[in-house]
Amino acid sequence: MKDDFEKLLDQQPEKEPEPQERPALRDIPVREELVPRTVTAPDGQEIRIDPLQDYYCQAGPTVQTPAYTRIIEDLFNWARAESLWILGFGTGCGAIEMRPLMTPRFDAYRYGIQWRPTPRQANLLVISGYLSVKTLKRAIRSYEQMQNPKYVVGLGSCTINGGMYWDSYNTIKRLDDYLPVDLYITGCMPRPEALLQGFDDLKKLIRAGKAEGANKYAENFERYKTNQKRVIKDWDMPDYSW
Amino acid sequence: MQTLISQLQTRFQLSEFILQRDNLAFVTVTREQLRPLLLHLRDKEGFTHLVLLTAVDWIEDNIFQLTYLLGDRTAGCDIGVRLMLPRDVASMDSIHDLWPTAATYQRELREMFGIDFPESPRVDEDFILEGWTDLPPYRRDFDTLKYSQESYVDRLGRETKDPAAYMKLKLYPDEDNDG
Amino acid sequence: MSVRDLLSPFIAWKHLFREPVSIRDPFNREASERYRGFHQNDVEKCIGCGTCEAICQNGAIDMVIVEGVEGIKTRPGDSGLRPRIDYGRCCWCALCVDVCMTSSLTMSNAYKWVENDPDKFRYIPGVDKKEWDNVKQGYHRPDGHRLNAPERIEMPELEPAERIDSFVEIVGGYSVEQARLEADRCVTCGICVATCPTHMPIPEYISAVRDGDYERGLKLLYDSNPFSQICGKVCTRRCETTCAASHEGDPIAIRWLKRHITEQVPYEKYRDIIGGPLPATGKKIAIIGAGPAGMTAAFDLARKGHEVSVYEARSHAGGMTRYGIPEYRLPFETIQREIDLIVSMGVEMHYDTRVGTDIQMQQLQQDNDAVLLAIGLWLGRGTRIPGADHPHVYKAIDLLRRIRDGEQLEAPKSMVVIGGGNVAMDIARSVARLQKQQQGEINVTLTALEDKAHFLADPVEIKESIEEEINIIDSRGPQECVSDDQGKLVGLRSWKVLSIFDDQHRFAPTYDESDEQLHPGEWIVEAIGQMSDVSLLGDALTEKLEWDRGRLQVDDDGHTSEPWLWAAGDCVKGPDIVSAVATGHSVATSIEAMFEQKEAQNA
Amino acid sequence: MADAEFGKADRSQYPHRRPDGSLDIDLTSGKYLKLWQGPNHPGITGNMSVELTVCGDEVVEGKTHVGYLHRGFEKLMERRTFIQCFPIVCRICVPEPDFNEYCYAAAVEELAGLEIPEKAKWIRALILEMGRINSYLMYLGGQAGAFGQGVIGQWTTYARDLMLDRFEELTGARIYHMFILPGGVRDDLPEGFDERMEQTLQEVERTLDDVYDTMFRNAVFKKRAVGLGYVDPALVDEYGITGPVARGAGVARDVRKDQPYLVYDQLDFEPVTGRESDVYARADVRRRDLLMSVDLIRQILSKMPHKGEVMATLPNVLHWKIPRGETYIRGECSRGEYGYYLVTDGSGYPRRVNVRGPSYTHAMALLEKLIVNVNISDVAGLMVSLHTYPPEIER
Repeated sequence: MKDDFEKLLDQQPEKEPEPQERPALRDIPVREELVPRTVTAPDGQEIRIDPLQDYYCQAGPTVQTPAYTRIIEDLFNWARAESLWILGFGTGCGAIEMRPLMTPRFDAYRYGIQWRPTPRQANLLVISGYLSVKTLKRAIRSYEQMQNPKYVVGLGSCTINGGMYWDSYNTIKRLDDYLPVDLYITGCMPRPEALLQGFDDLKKLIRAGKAEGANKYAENFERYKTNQKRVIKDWDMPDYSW
Repeated sequence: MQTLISQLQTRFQLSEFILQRDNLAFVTVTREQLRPLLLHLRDKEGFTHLVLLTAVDWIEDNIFQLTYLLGDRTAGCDIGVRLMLPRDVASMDSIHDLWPTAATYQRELREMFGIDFPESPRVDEDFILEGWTDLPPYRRDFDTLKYSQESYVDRLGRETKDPAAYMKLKLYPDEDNDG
Repeated sequence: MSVRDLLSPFIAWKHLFREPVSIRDPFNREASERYRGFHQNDVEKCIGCGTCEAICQNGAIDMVIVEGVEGIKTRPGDSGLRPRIDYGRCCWCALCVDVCMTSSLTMSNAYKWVENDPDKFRYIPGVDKKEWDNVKQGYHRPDGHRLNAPERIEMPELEPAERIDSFVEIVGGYSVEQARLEADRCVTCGICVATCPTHMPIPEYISAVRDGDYERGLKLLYDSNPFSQICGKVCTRRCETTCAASHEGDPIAIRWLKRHITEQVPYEKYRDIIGGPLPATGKKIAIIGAGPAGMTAAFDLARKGHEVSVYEARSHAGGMTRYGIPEYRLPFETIQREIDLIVSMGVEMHYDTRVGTDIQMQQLQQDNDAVLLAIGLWLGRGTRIPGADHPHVYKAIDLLRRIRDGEQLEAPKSMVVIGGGNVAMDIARSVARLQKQQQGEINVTLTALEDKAHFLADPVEIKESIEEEINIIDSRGPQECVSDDQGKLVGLRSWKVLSIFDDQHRFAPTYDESDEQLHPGEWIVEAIGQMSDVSLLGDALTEKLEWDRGRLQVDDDGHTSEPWLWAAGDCVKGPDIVSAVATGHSVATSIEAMFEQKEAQNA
Repeated sequence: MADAEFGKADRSQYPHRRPDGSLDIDLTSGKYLKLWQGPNHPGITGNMSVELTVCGDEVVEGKTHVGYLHRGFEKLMERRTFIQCFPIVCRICVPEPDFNEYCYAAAVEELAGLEIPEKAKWIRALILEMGRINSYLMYLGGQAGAFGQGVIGQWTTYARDLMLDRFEELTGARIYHMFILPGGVRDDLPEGFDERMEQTLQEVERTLDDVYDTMFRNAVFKKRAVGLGYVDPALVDEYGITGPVARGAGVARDVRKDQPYLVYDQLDFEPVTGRESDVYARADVRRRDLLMSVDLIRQILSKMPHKGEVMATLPNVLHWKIPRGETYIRGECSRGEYGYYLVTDGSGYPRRVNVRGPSYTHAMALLEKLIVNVNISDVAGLMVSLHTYPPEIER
């Protein structure tokens, strides 16, 4: 049996099933505020704006190469590992165990882990459980707005294979189809101790230079976008904005 | 509760009522009776609290059942007013002017069941779903497992065996095992 | 707003002097005693019934093949599969633990598992080694917390005092409500199906009982067993010994539920539900012996449209069910209903026709496309101890037949039965009834080589025998049938058995000769086994056929070394009604396949 | 409110109302700004968002957007058997999952005609009160945090975690306990539970003393919370307001008293009410309600029968069918009336389950009403004071 199973795994890249497009039963109207329009400035100048475009930061992601010497890269990785700043985006129920983690009982701060309220300051996105399609859209944007180097941790069984919402019409099943995941912590939901263990393992990965999720995302950008757009039917945002 | 029901029955000619327990009853009304009955219950009988408004899809009978659950919090009893709506012309009068919160329930019913409530505020706006293009998901003819399998990819490597079939295959390999 | 409001918050400063509340080493903190952590499975205890898979609302459990691991093998009562859990699905609700039929599945209090490969979160507890395999703490199903009823619904039965003086059927049958409750206990795992020789669709017909859809149930029964009414009463029910529910409670009363279905459908409707025969094919088959095997084959072949003739030496059909099983277990009426149904499929019956005497084997071979030998085991084996040739030393099978044939036997004052199988119980209890009717006193002694725990008889039979005042003496080796000076039989002399088998598991009993007893009896009945009477074959054919230690050698389908001759039933499989049915089916399939093959060659 | 005038927008800039009641907001005019608060925002309760239209730093219109946590529970339950629904319901409300378990179990028991053992009722009540304490502790941290007092959350989360330890030893899980199932509860109290519970309760009380001094008697908190988010008692019925929000407005409504369930008729308590009906009053009602729960737990532990079954005999759950019927079960959770409307059709699956969470009315219609004319910085505090958990809105 083990052999069969391994065979199946080997076949995975080629056997990746293509989900068939379901015919749309209704059109999604473009929201009013997203329609391109002309605005008259107080001085009378007319400005044409397209809200779907982000004119300043729309360039695609790039692969970040390691520093030119090993020792510098190790130093960087050490620094990265010791300052895991989590984006305070509670995407699902797992977020509830974040609060004990960040308060005195478990005190993640002593391990260099803390919450940040904005993607710009964070380098770790924790997907705390299931992702509804509506949140997936926000999670993608939040992830893209985070600065490199950045990491994604999938928390709970929902991120691995759909968890208990495996038959729900509104939640994704495999997080790695849509975002590059560096680490998974199983549990429903994982206890704070398991989260700490996960972050500790992530640190080790970062130090070893193996947490290359962001680069994977840049390299396979097209694939990720295709997957994302397949489930997010009303894609009304730039393809990438940072 | 019993006296209230009999009063209501004489007043509104209600066809059917079920006393589920001492403090909860369900009555079935017609479309015309609904509004006067709700008003009467709210203003005269003390059922001032709209507990919930929801629908049940009886697809076999081609009916949507709307349930307006009203509560009398001082007397501690509830009455569920049920209304049967044909499934193919699913449209009902809004009651958001009686209870402003009803607008939220009606928005949800519009989105999840496809039952229209003309004139209800923001009833056509997206409420829970976003970019939904399929059947309203709470309808019984919408198959969530199928949708999920077609839209979101499962992890590979899962395979299971039926104990009965596997045992027959293993213990009686020569027998006809297609059954 | 006051000064107090400005100063009061500074109370927070007192926390400067408190002990820190942080857990010093959060990485090694143990979860509570009851914590529902990662799964453990005692694979030796697990039977792979898949009930955990059935209850899992997350589709997290797969039943996978783990052959080759020590202790796990596909065998009756164990599917050889084990649950594999996908931790990308599990929600740790422990319903699988609560429902586990053997309590093999439990949970440890381990909770940490981090991976960067998401495909690694699938494992077979107990087989894939994990560090929490031997953790003692964690969730185990609490006492008394059951998700299904462990106890069987009592079957209404006659009390010993009511039944002992008559041959009226003991068992009453379930009421609809009782049957529904009993059927409700079944977890639909299906590990019984493979154990049943004829693979009856047990979970399906039990679910028909649950739904109250008896016509569906009857159709399922007769598709796999034309002796369903009889099996519903006297089946040896191997299924119940492997039932998943038997590990932590009583097995499901599968036999009684089968009986319940046959009782609920009006007999007039049977034939319509089962369906009549296909158009005639012109093929002819002769079947020797109208017992379960022969009649099953007749039923199958007649339904296919073939012309079937059954030759029966006695005056009634049913074989051992008719002449070997006492009436208090199986009334004549049940047998007759079963036979009538089979005959109604277009089977031609020749009663009182003994092959070899009234009609010759060669004749059958010439007139038919195939011949089936289903002659059963009608010769009782003897002990060959001194004095066993006394006229009042009988073979159980002969006595039973005489009783069932309606002969007015005069029961002896006392009787000794040798043997611990079902036949021994049957004759002991039948004679006990005669004694009660004729003399008002029961005096029957039953001796056997085995100790009580290893009797071959059904435990229910033993229990009921004791209730009926049969004196059962175990571990006795018969030595002599003792007669007095007038030649009148006085009893059986026996020694205490020390062991039955030798080191090589060969039959070689040893005795304690100092422990000698005389069991008084005017009659002694030997019930130690039966064999076939193959004299009907004739010398030439006997010579041609292949034999294996006195038994006719057949292949898996019942085909003998002669292309036109099949054999089925007790004479090839040993005494068991449901096995006889199974061989009847396989012979019918084999004959049918032969016809098809011939047709294909001719075409 | 004179000192609060600072920073107020120029009233002449305000949009006027159209005859149908909606606001005439011309976004291109430059007077208004549309601001999304959430879903990724620290000042939001859970994963939801409010679409604010502001004029200056004052909100002129707010619209609640939910659905970020929608998993379709009500649909999923329609394809799960009655026992299979039991693990899934608790996920509807993370901080206080037990109410889902209780309401669902009670609804199933009522329709299936199942009587549960006496002791199971006491254990259920115990669990519900423990959950209420957890939820309130979390709320207090959130309410203080919304006004910038981070330290309260540090203390209350610690106290809550001690209570989670009690949950863990009783139920075998920290967050999703999955302990109350149709027919009773999984297991009896563990050995020595009472003493450990008493220690935890004392720690909770100690924490609350500190919270009282640093939060409720704090000039900053008072200044921000008093007068904010006034709910007219007349709105209580109109907007379906329940729980502490209604009690903060002086409407003494508590399901535990109005329609006693489980063993609440054998316990001695009075609903806690406030008067001012603002954020401060609601916070205070919750604080006192929390103390009442502490007292209730002590009562439950002392009055609970020592011996007895905790689980009724269930039919085989794998094919458990429940006759056709419908019912509604409610309970008083920390946010208000929690209810399950269950419809069965004689099959092995629920026909329809509708979950009525108190946030459904509080965070939608009520919040949209209260949010008008509130300063942007107070929006978070206002939302928290309605004690919103988005999953029970969208489920």
